[in-house]
Amino acid sequence: MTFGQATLEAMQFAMDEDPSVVVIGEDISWGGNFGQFRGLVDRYGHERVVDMPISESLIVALAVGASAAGLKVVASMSFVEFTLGAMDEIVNQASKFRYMFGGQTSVPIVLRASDGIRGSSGAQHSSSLEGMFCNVPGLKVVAPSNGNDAKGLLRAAIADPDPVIYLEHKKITGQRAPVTEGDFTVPLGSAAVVREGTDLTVVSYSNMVNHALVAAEQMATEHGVSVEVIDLRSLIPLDLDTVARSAMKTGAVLAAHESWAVGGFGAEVLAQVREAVPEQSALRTARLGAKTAPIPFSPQLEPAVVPGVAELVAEMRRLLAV
Amino acid sequence: MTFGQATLEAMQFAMDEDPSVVVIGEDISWGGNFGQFRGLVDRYGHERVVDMPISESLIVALAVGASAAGLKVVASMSFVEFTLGAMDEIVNQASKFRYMFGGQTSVPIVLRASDGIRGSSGAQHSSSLEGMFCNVPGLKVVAPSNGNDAKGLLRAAIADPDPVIYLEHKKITGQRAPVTEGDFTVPLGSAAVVREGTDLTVVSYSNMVNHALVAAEQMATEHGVSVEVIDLRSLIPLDLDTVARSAMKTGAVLAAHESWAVGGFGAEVLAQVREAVPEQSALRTARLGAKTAPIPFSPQLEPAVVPGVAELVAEMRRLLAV
Amino acid sequence: MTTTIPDPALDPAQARDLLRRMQTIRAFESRVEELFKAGELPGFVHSCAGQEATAVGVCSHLTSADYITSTHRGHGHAIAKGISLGAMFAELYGKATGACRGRGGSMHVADFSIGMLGANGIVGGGFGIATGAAFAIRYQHRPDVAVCFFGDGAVNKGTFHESLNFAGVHQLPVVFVCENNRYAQFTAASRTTAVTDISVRAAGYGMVGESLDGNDLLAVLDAAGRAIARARAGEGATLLNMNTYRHSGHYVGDAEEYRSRDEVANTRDTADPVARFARHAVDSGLLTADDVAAVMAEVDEAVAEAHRFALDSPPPDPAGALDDVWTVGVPR
Amino acid sequence: MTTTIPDPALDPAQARDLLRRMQTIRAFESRVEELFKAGELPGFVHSCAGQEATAVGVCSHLTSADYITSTHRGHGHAIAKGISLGAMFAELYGKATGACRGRGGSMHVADFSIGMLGANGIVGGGFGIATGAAFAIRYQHRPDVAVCFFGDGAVNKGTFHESLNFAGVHQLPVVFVCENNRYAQFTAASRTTAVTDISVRAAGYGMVGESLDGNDLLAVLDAAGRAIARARAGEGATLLNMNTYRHSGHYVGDAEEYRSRDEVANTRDTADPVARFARHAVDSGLLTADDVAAVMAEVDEAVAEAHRFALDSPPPDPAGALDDVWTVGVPR
Ligand SMILES: Cc1ncc(C[n+]2csc(CCOP(=O)(O)OP(=O)(O)O)c2C)c(N)n1
Ligand SMILES: Cc1ncc(C[n+]2csc(CCOP(=O)(O)OP(=O)(O)O)c2C)c(N)n1
Ligand SMILES: [Mg+2]
Ligand SMILES: [Mg+2]
Repeated sequence: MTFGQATLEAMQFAMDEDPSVVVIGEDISWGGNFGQFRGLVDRYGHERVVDMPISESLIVALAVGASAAGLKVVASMSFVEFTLGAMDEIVNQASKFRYMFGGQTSVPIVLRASDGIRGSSGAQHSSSLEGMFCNVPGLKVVAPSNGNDAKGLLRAAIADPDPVIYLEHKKITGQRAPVTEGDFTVPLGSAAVVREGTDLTVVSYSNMVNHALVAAEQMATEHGVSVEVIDLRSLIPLDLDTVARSAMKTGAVLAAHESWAVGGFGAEVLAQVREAVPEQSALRTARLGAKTAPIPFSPQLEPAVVPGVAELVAEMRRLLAV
Repeated sequence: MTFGQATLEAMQFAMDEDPSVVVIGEDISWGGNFGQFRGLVDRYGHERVVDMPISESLIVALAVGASAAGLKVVASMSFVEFTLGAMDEIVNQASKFRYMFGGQTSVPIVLRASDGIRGSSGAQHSSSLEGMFCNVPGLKVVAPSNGNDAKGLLRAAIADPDPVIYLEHKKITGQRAPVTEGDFTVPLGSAAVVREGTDLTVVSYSNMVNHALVAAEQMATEHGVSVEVIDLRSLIPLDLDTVARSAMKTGAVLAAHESWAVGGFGAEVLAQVREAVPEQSALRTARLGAKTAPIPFSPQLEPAVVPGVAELVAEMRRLLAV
Repeated sequence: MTTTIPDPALDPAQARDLLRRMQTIRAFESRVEELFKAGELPGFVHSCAGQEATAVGVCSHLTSADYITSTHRGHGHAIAKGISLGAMFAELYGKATGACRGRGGSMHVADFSIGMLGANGIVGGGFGIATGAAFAIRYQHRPDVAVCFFGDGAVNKGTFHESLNFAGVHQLPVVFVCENNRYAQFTAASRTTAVTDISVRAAGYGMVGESLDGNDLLAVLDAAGRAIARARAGEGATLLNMNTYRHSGHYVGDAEEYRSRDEVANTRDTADPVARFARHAVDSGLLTADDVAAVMAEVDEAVAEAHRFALDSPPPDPAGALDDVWTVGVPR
Repeated sequence: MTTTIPDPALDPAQARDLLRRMQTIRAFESRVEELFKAGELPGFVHSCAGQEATAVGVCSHLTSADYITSTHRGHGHAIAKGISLGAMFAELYGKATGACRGRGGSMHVADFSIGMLGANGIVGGGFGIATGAAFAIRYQHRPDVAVCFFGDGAVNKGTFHESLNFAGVHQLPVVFVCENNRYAQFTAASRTTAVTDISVRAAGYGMVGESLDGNDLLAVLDAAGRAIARARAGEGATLLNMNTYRHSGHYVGDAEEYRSRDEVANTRDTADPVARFARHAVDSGLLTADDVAAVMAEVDEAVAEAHRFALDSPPPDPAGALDDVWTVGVPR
């Protein structure tokens, strides 16, 4: 089953269970831009699967207003860059509603957005923006690396009473892998140790986890280094315990993501690791992310900006001096 | 002269020098919400000092389009939270224009926004958002702590060919202090060591620098600790040399800002310091920022979220164990 | 006095109630303005004195199952929708007993339990929220309605457009009420708005639009009543342009350089919606002068009591400053 | 053939030039579509085949001092505005010789030197940019004009509203051209747009609005000519709704489940703007059938040459990947 199909199952469990769950988005009755909503309209009709105008501000504000009136809205934002057109609604309304109104209300919305590079999609269709979202108190942010987590996290995100930014990487949305059957959740805030190791911890999420697994294997076979890979799955809430435990074991942490290094979530992971690890002097840390440029179109340039397996390996070797 | 008046002088030097400089914003002919534009319309007329509708997206897009046609637009965004309504234009257009069009054009715009707490202005009028802006390649970001820098940085920002986010803290916009007469610039990317010290470096910007100076004095008199205070002034470009030099001297860095710690620029400063300082094991680092909540209204709650002198002192003591 | 009583005419009890509600807003705003000028209140406040008829005229058609969204100038809407006066006053002080437990302040007064979905500090922030509430009403097959209050300045936000278009497409049960007080902060509408009679825009959204004297409570009652009835009947959204005027500055303390003292004085005299309705009620025999005086006294006491409640209330405990950022699951 | 030649009538040279430009777009898009389907081109592409009359009819009134903003479906606008065909083809390959040195790709083709301010991947991204360019023209007292091309889907973005209102207030020299091809991606306009004749909205902005057959080059020439002349004369902005149809899917590879094959075939047959104009030119004696054939051949060769140029061009050097993020002053 593909990652996208796995999320479709989660949607169906949620919608079957709770009639107050509705799905909105541009072209959503046609399945959305990445097909993850395909077939929903046949099952639930146009009242529950609502085609939205190209009005991103409205999409988010509508979700907030509808949630105040008792619905749970899952909104497809399509490419994550389009959420920028709704940043006011996301930050000034959705993230603050509960707090600034003194806990009177919750905002149970899920904003699904497709991020990451897919190959020559250009500067406005290739970014990853979790660095911004994670700077906003009141939001939760998840970014699965595989179909199983995608399904479980989406189910948890829809059940969650708070606004969740659900980031699905374009490159893996169509990828096939076995997915656990039936209904289950992956709780927000629980990281997974997807490969155990002793010499260095890679902390990552989304598709970069898949690169990290390849890189870890390469480090083992080519350099005799044992790498532990942690898939955060959920960035906010962050499972700092799991990360800190691993950091104390290995003594070296590389925080890696596809989005821009500067101002990105990797720096935050390192800051939190250093706050959590009592004896810092022996700890080595580094972060890896995209270089500081919009994502270029040309197939020759894109990999010069966005890191992959080679950059992971190089950074791990630099950090361990091997 | 107040901080705001100092920026007014910079505006006048820029507008006198270059007729292609225009100023736009809501209520701008009345001086804007913080009076920093007061009198400009009398001097330059309504053609050059343009009252905008409450249309933040347009304000930024208009600036971008006008710059493509040869103008240099300074746009008042009023409270920084209102830039969120133009995040699409800032990130998807202004920051990417030059790069994605292959260097054909530059985007010489300045977006002035008032951030920080002023006292019980509530969750939508008290935030600081530089953490987000600094995650966006293509933007420059400055945040002066005093009138003199405000003047020199604004002059430099307007002369600069790239989009500059100019952040002015509400609490100090009305503050009086001596300002150098005449025309001068403070180059983007140059930090200032505003207090020399040997035991610990506080890296900060905007109004937090003023708190840091008070806290440094307190550390000296009460705890015998010699604190160096660096005013970054410009976040992007970042004067890493000055920061790294100080870090190597003191061996301890506290990155402090008023905006949220999580996902904030402090984590980035620490990451870059660690990348720049060759021998890390002795380096102690910490960051301080607002706790993870929207800014509350109540005078009793606001200081429980946003750090000031007391929190700076506490964090320095913790870091140095004194 | 050119106003005529619409059909169905009001009865004395209704007239008294309407007057009481308008006067409550007026008295509340006056007291707040005094207190703010005296340095008693934190932050900043926007007074809606002069705009009582729009709030009361619209909200008197609503139940607590209906929703409203409000603006930075939201005290009147909150009162008209039925918020506890004490809780609102306490909120302005940032007290623990405030409507938002002191977290929100003047610009964020809200009471979700009665469908008051919040004053909002983001101009144009209410359009999509009201549209979303109306969407939910439709989805849930409820007979209720959502009303979005906004100013003449807010009409130029993109959110106006996105929301009205969607409400037009789906014929949602929402009424968009422009409180057109001719200024957005310091800027006259004509400087920033191509067509200042906002109701003209309705045609672009396939929606009914109507312009009226928003200082005439009876006209407001009438137009809002029709629009809300249409919404409840599934006949879609309406855009109402209600011309009104704020008596005070944009915020309390505003030097008001952008409008002449004459303009303010003249408009206050001729257009004051509270005085105008009181006069009408007396002239038409609905109320006696004594009735009016009794309402004024009653309201003064209610406002004074709300103020005492606020003053007597404790401030919030700073230890709770990080509560309620999330509902569940994020460790501090 | 119901079209009549507008006044002033075209002369043969003009007719030939117009046909050549429309056919260039058509041939370019056909070639690109073939190449993309064959896996030769990176990323994704949107073809504007079928919408040649809007691009050419509007841009034939423009000089290189005038500006246009374009959309994700921007090849035709770029060609009509006069971009180098080779540079555009190279850009689609991400080559160093591309219009954007390979940084932009299909969705970001641009040539600022001729006032082509970029295709844009953000729907509705052009409204404010074109308005800003028009603002600059006005400020600089230039006789020029800015044209904003956009689709029927883009009209529901808030940026449409904010820009048209401002252009209305300031009577800016800008023409808003809606290429109304009835679908936004897979969604029919009637599903998401309250009033699908977009020109109706003009009244809300105090602007002239007009709706026309965008597949009729002569109608486009006429309406655009009048709008552009008004803009140049300082008489303000215009909103033109040009009904047209895209022959291909939303993007190349689109399965097109949302429209019937019949609809596509019928519309292609009846509305093809290139064939229609060619027929008109021959029928009215402006061109001979041989002239038309010569234009076709000439265009084929030009497109083939542009393609050769792209293929022969080197890719960009990855070492320059971080150039031009900023103009000055930020160390890597
Ligand atoms: C998005 C946004 N932009 C700007 C502001 C600053 N601001 C606050 S009130 C106001 C004027 C609003 O005018 P109007 O909608 O007419 O309401 P009124 O104050 O007249 O009631 C402005 C510009 C804001 N709060 N939010
Ligand atoms: C802000 C934004 N939202 C959504 C999209 C995805 N998208 C790309 S093209 C398109 C449809 C545009 O329709 P229309 O404006 O009619 O142009 P057409 O494709 O028909 O030429 C959509 C929704 C986008 N690129 N930008
Ligand atoms: Mg107003
Ligand atoms: Mg279309």
